[in-house]
Amino acid sequence: MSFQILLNVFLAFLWMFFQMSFSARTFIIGYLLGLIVMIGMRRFFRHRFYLHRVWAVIYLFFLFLFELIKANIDVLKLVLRPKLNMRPGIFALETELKSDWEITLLSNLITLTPGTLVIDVSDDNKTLYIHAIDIGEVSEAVDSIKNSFEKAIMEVSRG
Amino acid sequence: MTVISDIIIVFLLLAGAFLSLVAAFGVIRLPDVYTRNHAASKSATLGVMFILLGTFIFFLAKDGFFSSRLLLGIAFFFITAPVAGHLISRAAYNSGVKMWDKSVRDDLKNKK
Amino acid sequence: MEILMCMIAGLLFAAAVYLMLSKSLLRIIIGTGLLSHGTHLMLLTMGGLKTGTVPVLGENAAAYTDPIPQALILTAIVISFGVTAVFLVIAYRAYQELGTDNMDQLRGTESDD
Amino acid sequence: MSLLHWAILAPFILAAFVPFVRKKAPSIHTGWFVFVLPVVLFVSFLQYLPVTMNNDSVSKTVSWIPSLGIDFTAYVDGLSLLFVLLITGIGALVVLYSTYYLSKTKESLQHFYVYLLMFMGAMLGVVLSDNVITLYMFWELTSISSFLLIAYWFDRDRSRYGAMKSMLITVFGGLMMLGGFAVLSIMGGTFSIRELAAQAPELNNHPLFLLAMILILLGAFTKSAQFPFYIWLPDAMEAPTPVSAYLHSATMVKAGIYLVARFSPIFAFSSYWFWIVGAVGLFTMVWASFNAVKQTDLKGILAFSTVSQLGLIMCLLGVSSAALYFDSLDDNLYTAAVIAAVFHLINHATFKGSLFMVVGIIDHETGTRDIRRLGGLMSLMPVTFTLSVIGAFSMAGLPPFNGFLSKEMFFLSMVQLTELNLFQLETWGMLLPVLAWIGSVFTFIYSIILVFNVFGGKFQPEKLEKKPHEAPAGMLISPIVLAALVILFGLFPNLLSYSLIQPAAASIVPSIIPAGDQLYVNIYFWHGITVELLMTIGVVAVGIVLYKFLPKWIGLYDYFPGKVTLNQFYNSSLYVAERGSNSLTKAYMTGFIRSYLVYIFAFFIAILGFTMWAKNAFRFDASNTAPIGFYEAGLLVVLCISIVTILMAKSRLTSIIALGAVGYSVSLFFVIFRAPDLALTQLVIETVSTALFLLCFYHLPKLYRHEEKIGFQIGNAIIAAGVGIIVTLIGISAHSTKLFSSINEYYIENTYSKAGGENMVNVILVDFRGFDTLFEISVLSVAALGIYGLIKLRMEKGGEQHENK
Amino acid sequence: MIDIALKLSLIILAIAMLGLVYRLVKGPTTPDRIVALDAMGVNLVSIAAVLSMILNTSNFLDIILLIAILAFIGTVAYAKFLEKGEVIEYDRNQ
Amino acid sequence: MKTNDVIFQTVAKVVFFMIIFFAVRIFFAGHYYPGGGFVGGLLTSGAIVLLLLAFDMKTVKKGLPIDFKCLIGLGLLFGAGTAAGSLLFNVPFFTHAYDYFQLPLFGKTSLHTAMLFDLGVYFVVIGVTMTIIQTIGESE
Amino acid sequence: MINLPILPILIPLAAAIVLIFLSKSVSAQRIVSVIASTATVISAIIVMAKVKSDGIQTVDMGSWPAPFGITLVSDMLSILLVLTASVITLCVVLYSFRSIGSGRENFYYYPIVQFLLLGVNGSFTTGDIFNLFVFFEIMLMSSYVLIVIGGTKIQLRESIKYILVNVISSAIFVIAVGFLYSVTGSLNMAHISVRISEIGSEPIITVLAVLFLIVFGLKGAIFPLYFWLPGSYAAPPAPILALFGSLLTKVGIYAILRTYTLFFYHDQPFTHDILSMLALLTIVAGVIGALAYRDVKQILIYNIIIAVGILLFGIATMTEESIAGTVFYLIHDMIIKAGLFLLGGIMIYIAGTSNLNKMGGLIRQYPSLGWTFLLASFALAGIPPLSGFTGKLLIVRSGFAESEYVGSIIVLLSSLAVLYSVINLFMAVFWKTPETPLPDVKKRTGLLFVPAAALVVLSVLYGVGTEAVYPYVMQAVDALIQPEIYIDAVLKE
Repeated sequence: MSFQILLNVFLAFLWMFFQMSFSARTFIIGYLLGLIVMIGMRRFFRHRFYLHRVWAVIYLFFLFLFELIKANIDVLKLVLRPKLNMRPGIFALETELKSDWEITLLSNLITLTPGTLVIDVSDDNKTLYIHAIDIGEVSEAVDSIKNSFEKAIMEVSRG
Repeated sequence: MTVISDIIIVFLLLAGAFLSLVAAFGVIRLPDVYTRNHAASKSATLGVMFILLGTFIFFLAKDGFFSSRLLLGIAFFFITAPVAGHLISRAAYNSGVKMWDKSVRDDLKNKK
Repeated sequence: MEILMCMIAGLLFAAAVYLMLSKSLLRIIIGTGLLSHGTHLMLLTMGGLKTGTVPVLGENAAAYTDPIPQALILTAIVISFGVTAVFLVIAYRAYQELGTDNMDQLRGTESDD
Repeated sequence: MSLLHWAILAPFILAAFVPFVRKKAPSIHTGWFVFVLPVVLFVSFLQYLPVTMNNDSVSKTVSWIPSLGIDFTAYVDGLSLLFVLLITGIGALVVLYSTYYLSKTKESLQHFYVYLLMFMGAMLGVVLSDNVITLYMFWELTSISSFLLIAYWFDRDRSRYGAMKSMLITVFGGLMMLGGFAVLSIMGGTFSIRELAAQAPELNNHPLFLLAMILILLGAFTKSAQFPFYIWLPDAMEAPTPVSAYLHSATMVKAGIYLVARFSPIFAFSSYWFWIVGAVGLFTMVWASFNAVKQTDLKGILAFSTVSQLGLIMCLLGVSSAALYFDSLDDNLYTAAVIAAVFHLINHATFKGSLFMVVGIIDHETGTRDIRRLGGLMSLMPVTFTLSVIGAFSMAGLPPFNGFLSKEMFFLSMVQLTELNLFQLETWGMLLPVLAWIGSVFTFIYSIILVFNVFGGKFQPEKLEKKPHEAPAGMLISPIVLAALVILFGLFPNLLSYSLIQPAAASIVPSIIPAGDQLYVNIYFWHGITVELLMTIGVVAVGIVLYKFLPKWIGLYDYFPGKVTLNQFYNSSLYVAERGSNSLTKAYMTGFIRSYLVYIFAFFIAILGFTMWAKNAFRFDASNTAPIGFYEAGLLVVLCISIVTILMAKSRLTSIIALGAVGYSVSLFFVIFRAPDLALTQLVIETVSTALFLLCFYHLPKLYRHEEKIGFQIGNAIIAAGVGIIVTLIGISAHSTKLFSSINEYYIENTYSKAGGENMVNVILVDFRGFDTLFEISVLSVAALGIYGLIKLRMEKGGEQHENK
Repeated sequence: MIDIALKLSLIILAIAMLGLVYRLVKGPTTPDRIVALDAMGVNLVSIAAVLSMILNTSNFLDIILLIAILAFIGTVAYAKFLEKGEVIEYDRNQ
Repeated sequence: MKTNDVIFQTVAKVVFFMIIFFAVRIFFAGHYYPGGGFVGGLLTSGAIVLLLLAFDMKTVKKGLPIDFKCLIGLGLLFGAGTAAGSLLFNVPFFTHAYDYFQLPLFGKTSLHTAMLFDLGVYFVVIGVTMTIIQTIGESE
Repeated sequence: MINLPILPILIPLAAAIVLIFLSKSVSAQRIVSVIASTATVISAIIVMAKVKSDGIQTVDMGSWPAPFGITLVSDMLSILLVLTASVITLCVVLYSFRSIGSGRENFYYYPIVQFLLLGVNGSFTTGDIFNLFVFFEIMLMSSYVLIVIGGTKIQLRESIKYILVNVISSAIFVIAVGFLYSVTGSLNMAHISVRISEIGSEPIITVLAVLFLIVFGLKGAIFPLYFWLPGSYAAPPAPILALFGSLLTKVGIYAILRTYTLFFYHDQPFTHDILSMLALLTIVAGVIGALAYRDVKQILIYNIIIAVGILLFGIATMTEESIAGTVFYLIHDMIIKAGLFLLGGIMIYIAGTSNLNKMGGLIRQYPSLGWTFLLASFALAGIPPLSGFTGKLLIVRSGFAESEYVGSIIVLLSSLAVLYSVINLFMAVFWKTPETPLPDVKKRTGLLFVPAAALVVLSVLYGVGTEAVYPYVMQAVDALIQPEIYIDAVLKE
């Protein structure tokens, strides 16, 4: 992937040389042109084209934003409800994600989503301990996290 | 243009302020530090992001001033707020703060 | 506002003095912190408040706030930071060596050594 | 530099070589090298005799600090010359005597002679200086050399005690004298004695006149051991005997006499002068002679006798001011007092010098000076006995010795005073001769004791440390010379009259001598049966009777309680000074920082409050102020809450957090008051400080309030409130009196055009006032280096602490 | 309209701030205070943003980011202090 | 006690660069906008502190092998040197000079000796704060 | 070279920077320190010659004209004090080689000494009231570090008090500057003087005068504000104590002298009465303290307070003569105090204690030390022709001339007390038979003794050569008595 980006940058510079103009604008134009050329040539690359990953990131971001807003509404409801009827607790979540990046991303997302907050990570980076504000449906929560976030992140990193 | 931007700004501002208030309310009302942390790390973060966005638009609309620092600020909150929440909760847990007595489960107790 | 700020500075001074007169070293150091806040606010007040815009050119303003007190305060802030740091470390070391932060036990007259 | 100056400096120069000589030639007694100098000086100063006999004077000036009018002016007139000859003459004899008295192997002679030469030079300086400042300089130098000489055997506690005592008292006098000189110089505009004397009439009417006189007299009285300052002299007898003979009877103590004589032309018109000098002198004479009788130490007797004799001379000088009221010289009886004073001065030097040396011999040969252990030495030490008889009888005022003559003149002057209608003498006049007579009776008694208790009576060898025998010849030379002089002057007083006494007296009372005229001095041995002769006879008669019945009335002294003596006063005042200041200091230097802060803040409140009140400085002008917005108000609330939290906090974390809250509120104030740079800096600094607090105070114990009592807290609160109010009031007043426009206009105009920046605050910081910033970061650097050293360097655990105990 | 909204939001924020101050003072545990403090930092950012709009100057925008950074570092430091008793470890693997 | 700080460490790495960039910006903007060497320096050391928090002293020392005490000296040298440069031109101490230059990539830029001075401040501040923090941190 | 007056400040700064880099090598630090201190002395001499020939030298920092930028003003008073301070520092640095210990040497002792000198010289030279604060702070910060460096128990304990008091005084200083700025709208001292003289005596100015008196009095250790001094100064080792005793309080006095002659002279009946009253109380307090202790350091320290009182009295009298006396005495006191403290340090080093009751008998093994100390004692007491005399004479004389009889006599008597205390010290240390006999082996004190003795010799020369110094002092006095000279030189009107 880094090779692809480097190539793209190189193309952008090439464009700048051709244009004999060294402003940022020329660079951006060159970059976009390079991108287009590279999209056209994408089957020649051994890995998947990196724009795919960019798309995955954007997807993740919106997913995230959406979850965040949902989380806020939840908290809102919870806080404004006259009576506190909730059952908080900590549950463990096994994750398939490996690298530091992925785990960080996942736990950040978890923390920002409804009713969950990562408290600790096991030393072997395999288990996340999550505090849930209402632990009623743990399996449900685990499933939703596994389905949405973990997958989206894998999409970004493994792609 | 100005009207639209004004409306957006006002909305963002009020929403942000409201969220902050909710966060504060949560911090006051919720029973233990973990639950409070939920309120703080979610609502407050979103609230401030709204307000920053509003400010960003404000200056963009008024002066045409593209404040990268505000965007940077939003991103910064996005990245750091959950980490801060996480660290606080962990610290609380490790320093032995009890959970609310109605809490039902604690998997962390038998952490490997 | 200036009158009010003078009072606030005075309040900070009073609180600082009160803390300094107490026996706990930590309270004394906190007192010095309050003291420097008080001086800075007082200095700012002396320059006149809100008489213009931020002293940065290009704000198409007719009048600017007096920049001199601000510059002076900046210097003073930095210096008092240095002093506070040294003071803190000395307190910390003193506690290590002498085993107390009670000023009464830190007396020691000049003659005994 | 004239010869005169070299003469004054010669002793100092020689002194510099003494240690060298002592080292290079240890086998020869250093005294011999030193001996040359006074002899040479004596001879060379004799050349001035013709000058002074003509009532002329010589003066040579070397500038020292001309800008301040301080010059080194050497001035020889009759009075100075008299003293110079005394100093060098007796000096030569004393040095000669000391070569035998001090062992060249056991004693550290280099010190002795250095001090002695220093003294000699200083004394010459005193009597030859015309400038009061140089006079003062040499004056103090005599005190110092006397101090060093008294403490010559510094291992002895008594030596150090005596040295300190003499130093304290004489330096005290010297300082007062300096004050007097300063006042005189203000009055007369000059430091020169002659120029001052020339303005005597104007000075007499000056409001500061009395002050100057008293201050100068204090100097004279302390130096000359007058009542009540005489107490140092008996203790000064711890010095080696040659020193006692030289400094403490013949020369140094006469410096006070010299001073009084020297300043007579300026002060003597005043009745204060007459009474103060006369009365103090007379009283000293009586008191000291009375006390001398009870002494058991030979040198003690001599010390008191010296005091008494000095009192006598002082008294004569005082009463001589009466002479100034009579214009005509011929029938002016009162010049007799002056002449008597000068004459007795010489006489005293001779007989007392010889007596001291005799005592030194006795001490040297018997190992004691206690008259209770001595006795019957007449046969063992015949020469010494003869010498002591001559000296003591002269002292007692018996013919045919010189003391008789001057004593007669003293009586004469006293009797004459009773006939005077001046200075309220008609009421108090009779006291003078009576007291003089009483004093003389005691003088007679102790003189007799001196001779007969030592040389007469029973020989008690068991009480002596060594077997006494006659002193070596060399040691006897000096006393013999002096004793010879005693007789010589007694028989031929007019040897001195024209050469020394008359010029000296003329310098003391110049105003009564008309231009071109001279004071004529003629001293007769026989006046016929006069009052004074009768008085002398009475003295002898009563004296002998009292001496015979001495054991009967010696108990009288017990009625003078020991606790109230001046010595006790001196000791206890020193004790009180040390103890008292110690306990006083302990009382306020508590070591509690709180006490110091309370003093400081109390002073702050008191003096500023007083100033505000006295100057009516409070101003209130709210016209030029900004309105109070609601965010400011809110912020103020936050600030106040935080402050209260700090004050009330029970845990350290709470206090630290609350302090942080105050800091952040302040930075919000900076935002509101349009100071972005400040806000930025304050925010960061506040955070870092808070972090530092946490870092350091993790290691400290829990914040507990140390059981502060409520009274303690209220006291603190009152002081705190006071400080706060004062600061507020001054702040408001200062803000309400903006008298000038600020210089900030310049910055606003030039920030862009000349400094090439837009952010004024930053431009001020790095450019307009960048100099501040350079040193501000230096402060930070020092702080950092200091913290580094502070934490890393722990000296008490390792070595390197030789100085830190 | 904006003016009113600004003032209104400022008031709301101030109320929120006071609430947090309550939590800060009340505690009861130190982590509670840290939570409150963290939220206060975030709130402070909002206030600064609103203030810079009220004062109509972009000069304070730096402060916003600054506060955010400091609040983060501060929170982290507090948390670590609470958890480990020291803020900076010399060697965490010991 | 030992904890697994993987989340914190990862984020700290990112945030570190953000803060550093921000600090540099604040530093360079000083002459024209609020900021300057002082705040810039403090922020930079804030970034380093963040690393210290997330990792430990040993790691950070390995990663940033700087003797901060020498950095203080260096900063002072910059500060005093800039000021003393005016001695060479025989103008009063501390006289600054500036001019506008056309630079590639940056465009029209003013180069100002005051910037050098500010750089000195920047270094000193970093040196000071880091010296203090390191020293206290090591004092255990 | 128009930048001459900056040199005595710049050289120590440069030296300090170099020394920071050299922290590993003690010998290199020593060499650099000596070279730098010598260079500072030389530069000060050059500036002095320049001031003598061409009048007051000013440098407008950054070429900004006078009331706007910071102006350094080397008038004769400043440069005389700068020279004295530099000489003293040179001697102290030399003295430190053998006494301060390699621990401190490795931990930035030398650079901090240079910073201290820089602060002192700067305080003497600056013509800007806020800049004065900054220089005060650098001086104080160095002194905080010096007082505590080594970290012994007593040092730690006393430094807390020292810092606390100075923090308070700095705070008051800042607000006082703020008030002054509010009233006069300027920071340049000459400019302030011009502006104040335009309005004459305004009550608030008097209040500010008193406020500044408190600020400087805390530094200068005048009567009710000196309590912190004896304890704090007793803590550090001798060379540091010498620096403190000779320089720090004098900076406070200098500041009082400068401000009270330059701009706070409009309400003399009030302010100077307060001054003279405080002066006399200071003397009395110092005397009481000097008599109270039997400890080398304490006795010498209380003598500082006595000297402060005398100087203050000279300022309070405020005539040409008294100011001349004050200047004379100020320089004298700096030199002789440094010398005495260094000598005292040697004595403590030899005896291993500073308690007089435990000392004694040093004269036999260390005669030159003893006599030098005695000479210094006499100089301290103001015995002519040694250095203290001229100043004291002028002060006393002008005191009498201004009808301050009691004050003058107290000043005179204080000399007696000074003499008593130091002679007592001398006798106890050198003459008294010690309780435990001294070891036969003589400690090597040569390198310690030379710089100390050099200071004493300097003091003697200063006293004897008063005439040579006189024109310099009078030039200093002229600028003090006639502020116009100073103002004209600064504002170049």
